[in-house]
Amino acid sequence: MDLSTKIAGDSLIVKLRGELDMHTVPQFKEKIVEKMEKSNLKNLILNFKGVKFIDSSGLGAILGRYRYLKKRGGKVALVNLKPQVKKVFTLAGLLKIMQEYDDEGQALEDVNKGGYNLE
Amino acid sequence: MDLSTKIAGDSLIVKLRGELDMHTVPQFKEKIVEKMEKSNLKNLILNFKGVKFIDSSGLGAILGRYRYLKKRGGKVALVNLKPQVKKVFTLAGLLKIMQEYDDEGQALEDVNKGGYNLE
Amino acid sequence: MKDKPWRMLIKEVITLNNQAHLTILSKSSNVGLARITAATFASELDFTLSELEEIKVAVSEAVTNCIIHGYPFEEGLIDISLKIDNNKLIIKVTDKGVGIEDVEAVLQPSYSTKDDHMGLGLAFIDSFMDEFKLESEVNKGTTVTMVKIPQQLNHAVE
Amino acid sequence: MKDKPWRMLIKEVITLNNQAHLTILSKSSNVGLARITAATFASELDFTLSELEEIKVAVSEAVTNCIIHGYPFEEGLIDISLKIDNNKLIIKVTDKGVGIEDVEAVLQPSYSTKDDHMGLGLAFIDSFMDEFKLESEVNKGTTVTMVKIPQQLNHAVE
Ligand SMILES: Nc1ncnc2c1ncn2[C@@H]1O[C@H](COP(=O)(O)OP(=O)(O)O)[C@@H](O)[C@H]1O
Ligand SMILES: Nc1ncnc2c1ncn2[C@@H]1O[C@H](COP(=O)(O)OP(=O)(O)O)[C@@H](O)[C@H]1O
Repeated sequence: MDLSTKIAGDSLIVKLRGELDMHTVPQFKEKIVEKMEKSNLKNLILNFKGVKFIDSSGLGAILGRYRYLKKRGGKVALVNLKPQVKKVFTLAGLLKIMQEYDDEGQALEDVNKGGYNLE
Repeated sequence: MDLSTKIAGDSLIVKLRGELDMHTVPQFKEKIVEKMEKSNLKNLILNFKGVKFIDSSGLGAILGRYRYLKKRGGKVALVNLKPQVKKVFTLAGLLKIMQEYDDEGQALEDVNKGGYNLE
Repeated sequence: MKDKPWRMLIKEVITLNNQAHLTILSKSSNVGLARITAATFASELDFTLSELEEIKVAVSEAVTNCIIHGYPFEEGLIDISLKIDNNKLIIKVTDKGVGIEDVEAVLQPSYSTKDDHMGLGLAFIDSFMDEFKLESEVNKGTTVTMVKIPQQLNHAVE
Repeated sequence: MKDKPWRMLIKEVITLNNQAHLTILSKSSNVGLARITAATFASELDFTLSELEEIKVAVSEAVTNCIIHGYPFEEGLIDISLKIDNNKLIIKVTDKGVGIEDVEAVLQPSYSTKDDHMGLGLAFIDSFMDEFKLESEVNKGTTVTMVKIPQQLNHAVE
């Protein structure tokens, strides 16, 4: 799993590459927590373009971030889910609480204007 | 292994896709022999663009075709060898007897004008 | 029998049989190995890419469970048996770990004995495979058996 | 010790150990399964893509030999043992087939007991792996042991 990050306003944008499972989750969590705390960021935008596999361990890590940030008024946005990845998110019901976007720009705009509210 | 063939003059052009090993060799041989005999073709142009794996079983099948066609005045030309495929051809010494091309057109021109002669 | 392209007719006649066995250590780095081996084995059957992805998720969940729940204290062996029987894929994932006290309970969706886990692993296996069985004995270990049949084939023999 | 980027220093300290076992039937359709499993296992080490391709060829040759030469008459089992020991990849491919009468002879390049074979399989294994050993007993079977070390690592610890 490769993660490259950039900061835009109070959002962390993360480009993910590879497979998100129990083996790569620790690295995923660590890097995101570190970057967000260091710069005191509120929102997390995850770009899944390079992710071809995710299982419930991966979903669990994302849900964990979602719950943590939500308590602090932040959001998690999902960008570019491939069909097989989207299927897993859907089955777990996560697309009912997190919003999916086709590109990072739109996701950023939405979280910035205090955008989506699915609940 | 997927094979798609077309005929140009007295040459059979074969686009290969997949892996050429002992499992796929029988299919490779069968299809090529059938097509060449049916239309009484002399030369064989193999396009490896879609081949990402070959081992000595695959090389053996190609050498077999080469020997058979050579006796009858025909040629075998190799097009678009990926680095890892080329390495195996080189190690086996097959590039000393068969010519490699970057595109089908050039290969066809060369075999048509009774072109290359490596020996 | 309706008119069918010859390829489908052939599929009704040729039945594939094969089997393989993979044994791995319960290390997180081996979860990927297990699912890739399983999907590669499965690809001998006429599964679509989407079905192969479902098989990968199911195997990933089963193997992850062995590592996290089956062997919580020390490394152990996980056995993945792969079988093609009459065009049917049968995968068994077995650990010799702590086992499960109440199998009925853990089969409830969202049930998890670990707070930070979603309890979705077994539900995913159940959704993505055609058949699924969980057998376990405390201190002996756990076996998950999963069966999947290519949908194309299901349609062809309808 | 010269100055090195920290990643390389870390590699000198962290030593990886892992192992896995794959057993397959001697069917031609399983050759691909064996080499993909081996390459996936190997990818835990710092092999380049080109080195992983070399490992695939070596495993393919060894397993093909078991199928063609080891079990010429009937199907048998092939055992592929995969090990990472101190950042070194060790692969053993074993059959319980007919065995080899004259091991020295078959190690000659271009030697083949089959007319339509190139006799290049063992030569490829020898070229592509760092170490290679052939052990065989007539009517007992044959084991090929192959070792490969990532080149990047070789350079790092020079
Ligand atoms: N191989 C196993 N060994 C022991 N317990 C298991 C095993 N697999 C599943 N379980 C039990 O079943 C529960 C539900 O599993 P699952 O649906 O995969 O959710 P999760 O892994 O998120 O807890 C686990 O919390 C665990 O208690
Ligand atoms: N697993 C095996 N069992 C029995 N004989 C073998 C085995 N592997 C190799 N051999 C013998 O070694 C010879 C050389 O093998 P190799 O270099 O791979 O060439 P090829 O497979 O093209 O003959 C074979 O022809 C065969 O006689």
